[in-house]
Amino acid sequence: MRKKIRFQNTKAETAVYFCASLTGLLLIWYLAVRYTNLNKVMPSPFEVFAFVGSSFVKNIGSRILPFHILASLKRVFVGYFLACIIGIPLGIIMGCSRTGKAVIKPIFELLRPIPGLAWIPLAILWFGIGESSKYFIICVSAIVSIILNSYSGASQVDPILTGAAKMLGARPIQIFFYITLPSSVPQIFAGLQVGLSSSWMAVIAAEMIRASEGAGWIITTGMESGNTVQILSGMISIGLVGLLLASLLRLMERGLCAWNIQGK
Amino acid sequence: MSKVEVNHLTKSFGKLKVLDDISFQVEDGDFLCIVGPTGCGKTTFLNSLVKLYDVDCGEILINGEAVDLNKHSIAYIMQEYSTMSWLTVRENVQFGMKIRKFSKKKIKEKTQEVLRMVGMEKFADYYPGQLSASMLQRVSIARAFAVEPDLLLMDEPYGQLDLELRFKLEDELIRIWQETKTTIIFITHNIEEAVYMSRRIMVLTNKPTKVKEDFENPLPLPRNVTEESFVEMRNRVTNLIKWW
Amino acid sequence: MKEKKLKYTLISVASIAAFLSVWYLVTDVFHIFPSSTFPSPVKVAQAFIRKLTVKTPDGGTLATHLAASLKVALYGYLLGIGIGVPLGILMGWFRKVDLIVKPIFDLVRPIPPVGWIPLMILWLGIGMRAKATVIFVSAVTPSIINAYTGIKQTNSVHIWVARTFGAKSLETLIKVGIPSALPMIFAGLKVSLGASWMALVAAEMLASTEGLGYMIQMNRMVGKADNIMVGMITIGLVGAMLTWILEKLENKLVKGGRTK
Amino acid sequence: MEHSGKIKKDAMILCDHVSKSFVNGNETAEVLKDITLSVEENEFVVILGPGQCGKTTLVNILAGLERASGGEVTVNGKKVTDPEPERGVVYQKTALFPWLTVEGNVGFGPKMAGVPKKERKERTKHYIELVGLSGFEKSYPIKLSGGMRQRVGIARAYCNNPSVLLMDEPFGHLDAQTRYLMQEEVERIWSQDKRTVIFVTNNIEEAVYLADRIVLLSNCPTTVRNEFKIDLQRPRDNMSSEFLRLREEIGRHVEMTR
Repeated sequence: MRKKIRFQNTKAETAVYFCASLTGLLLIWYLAVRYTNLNKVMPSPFEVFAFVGSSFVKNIGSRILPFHILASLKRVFVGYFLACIIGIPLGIIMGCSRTGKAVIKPIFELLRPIPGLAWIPLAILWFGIGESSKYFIICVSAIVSIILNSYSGASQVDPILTGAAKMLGARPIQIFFYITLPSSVPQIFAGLQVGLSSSWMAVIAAEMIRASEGAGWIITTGMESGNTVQILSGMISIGLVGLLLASLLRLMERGLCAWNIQGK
Repeated sequence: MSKVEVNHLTKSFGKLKVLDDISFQVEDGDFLCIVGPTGCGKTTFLNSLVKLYDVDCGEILINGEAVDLNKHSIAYIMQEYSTMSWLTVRENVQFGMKIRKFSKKKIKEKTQEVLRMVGMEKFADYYPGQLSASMLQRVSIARAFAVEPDLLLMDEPYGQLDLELRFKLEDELIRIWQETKTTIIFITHNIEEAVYMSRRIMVLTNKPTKVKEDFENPLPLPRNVTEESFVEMRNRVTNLIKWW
Repeated sequence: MKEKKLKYTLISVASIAAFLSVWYLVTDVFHIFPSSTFPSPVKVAQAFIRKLTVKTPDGGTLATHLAASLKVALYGYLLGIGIGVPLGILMGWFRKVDLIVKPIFDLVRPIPPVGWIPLMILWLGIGMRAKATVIFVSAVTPSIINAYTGIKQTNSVHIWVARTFGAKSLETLIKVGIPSALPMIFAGLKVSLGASWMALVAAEMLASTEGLGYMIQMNRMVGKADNIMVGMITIGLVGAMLTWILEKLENKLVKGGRTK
Repeated sequence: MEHSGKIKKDAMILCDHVSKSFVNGNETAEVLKDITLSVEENEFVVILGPGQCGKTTLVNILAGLERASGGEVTVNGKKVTDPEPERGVVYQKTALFPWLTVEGNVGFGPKMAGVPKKERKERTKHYIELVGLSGFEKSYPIKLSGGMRQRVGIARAYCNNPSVLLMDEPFGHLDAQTRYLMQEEVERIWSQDKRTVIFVTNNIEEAVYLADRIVLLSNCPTTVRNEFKIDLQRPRDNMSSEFLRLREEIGRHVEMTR
């Protein structure tokens, strides 16, 4: 795309605005709590930050905050990993072989519209309230977008490229490994990105329904005890960890798909 | 119809100076072809002409006044296909006239006229997605002429087309130009195209771009690509550019 | 080519039939799983019919739950896209709005909609307002992102064409910006719909007295797996139907064969 | 200068009454009516034809990617049915593998054939130098200009050591100036490393500049209209009067004269 008419705003300007609106937001929050009756319902920002800070040392429930986050992360990674090992091959098989697609796609289309979280009651019934039901819920929530993107990646390989590979003497097996797989990597990563954010949401929901520790547990117990400070700090840490996970995955993608990035 | 004057036009992106003190004049109804090596800022030059880029210094006057997109009627045909895929051919052609706030009756008449001019009446209700590259380029030309522009800017509009289509569209443009007497500034890489169509040729240097040479093209229309005088003019321009 | 197509449709039909028959064999014929936790398709069908009229055990027929869910979901969804799409468009077009609003939006965005439920319940109780707010939050984010990206991806050649015809910034936005962003906006509407439907189920499971989410949660308490499945299938079906309606709308509105 | 009619049996490439028509729904569209031509070993033949007249279909048939409806194609004595490394193709859209570096692309053919690493490295290095891209081995196609991508395409085809090179309008998308440069490049590369070449284009100037012999195709459905022997001394100067006279004469035969 041609360069914008006006100069692209420099990095510095965006950073300045970011800090300005961040401090503005905190200021409004602080003033509103201090001078209006909002404080019955809402803690001041400093209380929240103090609580988050102290919870690195003081326990929430039976453990400190980082432990809760780690518990949630463990669940996410088990469920997400499961979704990847099952979802990516399924998607690629559907994308590459017509019979594979004819067999798998109808069943996938049947189960696809059911939201991941709707599986929670059944999961608890099947696997009890322990860890395995959470792994199941996370896997189900993430697998849909992983399958979909792997499928579209594998099925939309540029025919000119497969033609060129054939011309250079590549046999069908080689075409699969050297053409189909590499060219669908960016699309698979798109699926992984969406899958990761759905997993992070699913673990919070699962923990809110029934758990003894974890990020979701923090905000639910906060709700039950009416402790808004705990809820807000729980939400902030959930948000930060979610952001961290997404950017980690983006870093991995930049490493693997260096060939896909424009720029000189 | 309009006379274009450019005095000491200078433009740079950050430290990189792209246009360096360019001054020239285009008479009313003239057909000026601008030729230059790839990447010598021809497109930047055209964009600066119509204030799409803000210029470091220098002034651009049309009929004596500073360029103002609302007052002066200018049309711009670019190399990339600029037809809007969500509008039918008819709506694309009317796009400029609606912005210029032409009367309903005039829009209806003008649309019919320009579509006939480029031979696209049959495709009036098609969407760009259904048309070939040369048809799309014809739609942009029709859209440009519909607003009866004082000044028509064309940035290598036939760069991507097949040889035979390019010949046809060049002849068509000359015919329309003779009919409407619009002032045309036409940018191209292709020296043969410039010598074939222009009444005046301007050769630009490499970056930072200066006007190397600006001279009349006396060859009578219609021109024959193989005539001795044509080949001689073509050699002259090629030696001026020397980009390889 | 014709027989090839027929062959693949046959395989698809066969695979669905196999899926159902395996499910049936595993449950009713070989009793590998107790039917209370894993009912057979037949039992689920019976439960479906029964649930149409019977209120127990969750205090409402399928229709009343569905109506309650739809009301809340559409209320929150329409509010979410009604605010999200225009805000995304303005953020994408005007740099000033982008610089001010985007940072706040980027702060709030990483918190999954489900994370808002406890706060909303504490503030707004377990009534309709809390659930509608949660759904609003889950609908607004994708619509802002897609409208913003759609406008940012407007082809600058089209903007230049409009500008040279003398169109001012606002007129260019309306005549070029929005139409070329439409496919992306509709993609956003679909994502918002999915997110809202998901958030609704979660909100109803956590604190509600009616709705499909509440229904499957209650049935879990009493161990009625067949009702849970009925609830899940209904949620899936209605979700798919809403998406289908959105696609029909898109085909009509997005002209020039450019649907995403 | 006229169409020779008879074809020599022992030629490197032989097209014997090749025809091709596409069936969609109930009507059939005939693209190639009757193509009969022969190409000697290490001869540079240019197939010249107007816009859409099945030139790419002909290339695909010669390459073995598509089957002819009628007639027969033999290369090097063997009947052509499937793609073989013996025939290299250079595409208009370059068809480079975006995820492989220049080195990866050029060395792709030998890698598929299982050529040992050391020899493969040498061959790749040799052909990258031949097309003048040394120093760009590690860059990705997305970062290369149009002209450079075409050079990689040519190097990739050469590196697979084909006996026949099929070039399907390789410079169609390049701007006029890069096009002149690339024509000179092909001339230089071909004279250093001779192969039998079939070069397809719709540009008369390009044809006269590169060809030993030009085969002129008619509009759809395509047949061979006539052939022109170009015995100008190489490398040719497209400004010389002899060159322009030839170009004008061929131009008259092509339907699209001015």
